[in-house]
Amino acid sequence: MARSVIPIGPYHPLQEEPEFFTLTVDGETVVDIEVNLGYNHRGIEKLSERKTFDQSTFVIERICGICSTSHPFAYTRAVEDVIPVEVPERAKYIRTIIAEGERIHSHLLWLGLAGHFLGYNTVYMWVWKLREEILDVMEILSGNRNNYAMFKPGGVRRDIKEEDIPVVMRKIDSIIPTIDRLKKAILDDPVLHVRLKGIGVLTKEEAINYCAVGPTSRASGVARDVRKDAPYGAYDRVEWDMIVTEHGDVFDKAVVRILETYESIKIVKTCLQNLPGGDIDLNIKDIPPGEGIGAHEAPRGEVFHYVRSDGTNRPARHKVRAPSYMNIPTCQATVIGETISDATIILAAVDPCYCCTERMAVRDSKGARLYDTKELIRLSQQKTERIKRKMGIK
Amino acid sequence: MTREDVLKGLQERFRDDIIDLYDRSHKRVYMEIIPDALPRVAMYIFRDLGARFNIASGTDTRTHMEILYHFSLEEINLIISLRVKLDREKPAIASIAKLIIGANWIEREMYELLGIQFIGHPDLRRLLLADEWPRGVYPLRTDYEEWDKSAVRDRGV
Amino acid sequence: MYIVYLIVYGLILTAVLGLVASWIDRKITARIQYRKGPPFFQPWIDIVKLLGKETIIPSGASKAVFIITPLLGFGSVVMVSTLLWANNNLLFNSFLGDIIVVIYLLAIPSIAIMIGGFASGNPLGRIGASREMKLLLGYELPFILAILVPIIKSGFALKLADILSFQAQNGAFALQASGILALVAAVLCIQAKLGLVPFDIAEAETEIIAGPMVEYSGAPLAVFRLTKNMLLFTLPFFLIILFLGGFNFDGIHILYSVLKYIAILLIITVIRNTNPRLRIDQAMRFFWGPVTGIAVVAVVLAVIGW
Amino acid sequence: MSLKLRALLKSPWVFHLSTGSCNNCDIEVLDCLTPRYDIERFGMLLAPSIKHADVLLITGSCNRKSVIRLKRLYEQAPQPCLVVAIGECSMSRGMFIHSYNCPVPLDKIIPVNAYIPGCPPKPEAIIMGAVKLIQKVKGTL
Repeated sequence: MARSVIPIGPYHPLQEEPEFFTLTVDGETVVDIEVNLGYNHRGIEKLSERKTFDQSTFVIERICGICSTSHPFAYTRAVEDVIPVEVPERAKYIRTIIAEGERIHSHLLWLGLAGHFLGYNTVYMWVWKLREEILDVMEILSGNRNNYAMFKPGGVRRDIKEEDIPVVMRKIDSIIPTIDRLKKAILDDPVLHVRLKGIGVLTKEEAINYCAVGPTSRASGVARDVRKDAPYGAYDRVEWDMIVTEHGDVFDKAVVRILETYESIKIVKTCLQNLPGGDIDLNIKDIPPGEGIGAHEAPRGEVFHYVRSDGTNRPARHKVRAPSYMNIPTCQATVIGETISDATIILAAVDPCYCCTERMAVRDSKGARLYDTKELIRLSQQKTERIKRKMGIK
Repeated sequence: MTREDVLKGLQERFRDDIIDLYDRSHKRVYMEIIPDALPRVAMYIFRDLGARFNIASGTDTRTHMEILYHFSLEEINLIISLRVKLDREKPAIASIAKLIIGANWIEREMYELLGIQFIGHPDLRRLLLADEWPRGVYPLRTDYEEWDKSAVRDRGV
Repeated sequence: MYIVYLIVYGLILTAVLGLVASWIDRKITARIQYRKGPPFFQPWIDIVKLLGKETIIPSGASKAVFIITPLLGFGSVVMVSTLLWANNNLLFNSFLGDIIVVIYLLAIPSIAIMIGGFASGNPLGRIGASREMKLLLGYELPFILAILVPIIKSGFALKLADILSFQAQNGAFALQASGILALVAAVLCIQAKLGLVPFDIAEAETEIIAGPMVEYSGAPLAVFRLTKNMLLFTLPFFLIILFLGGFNFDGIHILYSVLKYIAILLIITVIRNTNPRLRIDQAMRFFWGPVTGIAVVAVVLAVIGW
Repeated sequence: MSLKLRALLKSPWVFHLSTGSCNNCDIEVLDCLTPRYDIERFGMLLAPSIKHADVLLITGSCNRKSVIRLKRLYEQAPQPCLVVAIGECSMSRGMFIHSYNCPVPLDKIIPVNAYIPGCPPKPEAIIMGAVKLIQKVKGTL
């Protein structure tokens, strides 16, 4: 069967952000994959060098919509690492509550989209209907559905009012029965078992070699979680357990994410119950020259920020590494050999967040100049002819 | 495998490669090494200590070009950052992409945004910037200035 | 006289009922997903809007074939519905072997989609068309086996009129054991023929954009969608004639026939909303495995006489 | 107003296009489809392919690589096609105005019919924007 090249992207109903996978396909099985991004590159590192330490929290927050509090969390921890200073207790609890609330709505978002990718639109609608409840909770706590702007180097920008806590607790308790029903509906659905089990397997060695992070690596048995290994915020004051499974296929990645949602609900509730008093901000005045590293366990994996300050009130260098930067290359190991219909769900299983990883690289050797969908298609047709001729000659 | 064993092991094994070891806090260690010792030290940390390659961050200070390779050891909650200083005009260093697959992408990015040559990289090509971006213009350098005359920078308000 | 019949019954009535059926289908899907579905005239407005849009023919496509294929599918559906209506109302005595003509005509719309996909010159269209072909091979065998059952039960009559008259005397075939089994197999097959979710692998939206339809816009796309909607009415109507004794419109029977149709439409929509899309090889295994098994058992039972 | 245009306003098929956005606006656009804000009651569907699209929902501060695709896709969309800019980034590149990779704002590349401010705009704001767009095309704004 002649090989044909299937461009998925850059504009494709599968993803909301433009990323461009060129799958070289032999019949229905994927033979080669080429990742080509850069459609989201906004030069955020250069921008944050123009802004002061406080302003750049707002730029950092707009790196990614779904993990819009993970980046500021890691960034503020990096700035606090430069000075070495400790954040007050109440600020730690508020930070943990916001981070875990975001993890719940991010995992639910992925679950809905996974249902959508499988053509299972009923799950997509139910899960996103449930997600609206969490967005209401975040709106009560921080004033906006996402882009919460709660974080500040040295503490938190706004406090959680006492009268909001019972309302939030009632809303969170109201979603638990629905999540249980969804968990049963999804995890025991025989068709989903057939469709998700055993495909896109990432073995433990590959996860370590590719330095994968977050649920992608935890689904392959790599027990690494920044909240457990390097406890920060209120994570060591709340007992919760890390979810690790062994098979590493798409089904396990779904299981890890669903069970993590339960853990996050547990963390948010305990943090809300014993929220300590005290002030919420250190009012940092000046930042001495030096370097700082901050990491946070975002819904997709470990976010890493490196800040270097030269004594002025603007960062001299600000390096951002998003979790998907390490997880997307694993598609080399998981997609090749699968069929096209599985390739899309495997690419989505890593829960890629392309706007975080705007510094992605082309993995394949050919650097052909790529045009638009129509030209890409003509280009891929030419490529197919080349491949056919090459196959013919060989 | 406590923190002291790791540091002692590093010092004995690479005594002449290490320029200085700055033990900043129990969670952070900055180790400056000579550029051509990088593959050996990186291999030792990644393979034998079982650390995870976190990221490499290139910085263009006025005087020299500097790269920091961050490795994190989860078990003992330690981040080791290897610092390498290169000259500013023609920065070049051996690539560790063949040893650590995760490093392949960050090296391509530093090649494109900072102009650092990585010798032995499997396929060092441009990635994020568009094709009409002129060669030799590196946005993350301190002396970068706008080359696109048609860019609109005021809000027109 | 036949021409009038063709225009009134085959074209206009089926198009109206097809669009209403597609509205019911979208409304039930929305209600299952806690959503408020589209307004009543939505399918009509979609078709009118698409007719008004500009038609773009991709340069890589073969122009003539690209334009004609939708009409091919549309024509076959109109002819099928005329035949079915003609037999149902016993207006005139149709020719021997009209079931076989109906089976062939029902296969033409999916063949039209296939030709459209290949003609569009888009690799995604090509992949969609080849999937449609595999799917066609999958469900054609059990579909024909299921249709054999009413033929056998009504004494090997190859005429729709005879089947209808046989059922009128001694009760619909669906009441006997073999009739029910054959109906189950046939419903699953028309689910695939209509391209609804568990088997909409050809136009898997999230995998290969819109499959064969990716390059269609404006009028050809409107004709394709109208064909699909009319199929949504014609196929259940065909099953009702074979298994449930067709429609008759005198007095109380109007209610029964409407209920029969709504029942089958409900089954199709519920199947569509309760399971995800299968892969092409899983769908093939499903059709050649269990569904053909049911159809063969039904035929054996029919031959024995239950 | 011709029947064709009135039909277009009653069933505008939406095509979502992100040119370097932080995908907050994209998620809010998808939120409009979900049960609480369901836009299918106005007849809006998410069109799978650009050839089926009537309204282009553009989000993101147009970075250099996406602009090439944006122009091509705008040519491919069958006329009459409306363009809606969603969120701060697509209106005036918002916070990324000084970025070296986002040189030109959206309305200098393709004509834009409606702007929906907000970062991200709430689904209610997006639906209000759609209603205003329909009124504007009908001329009753």
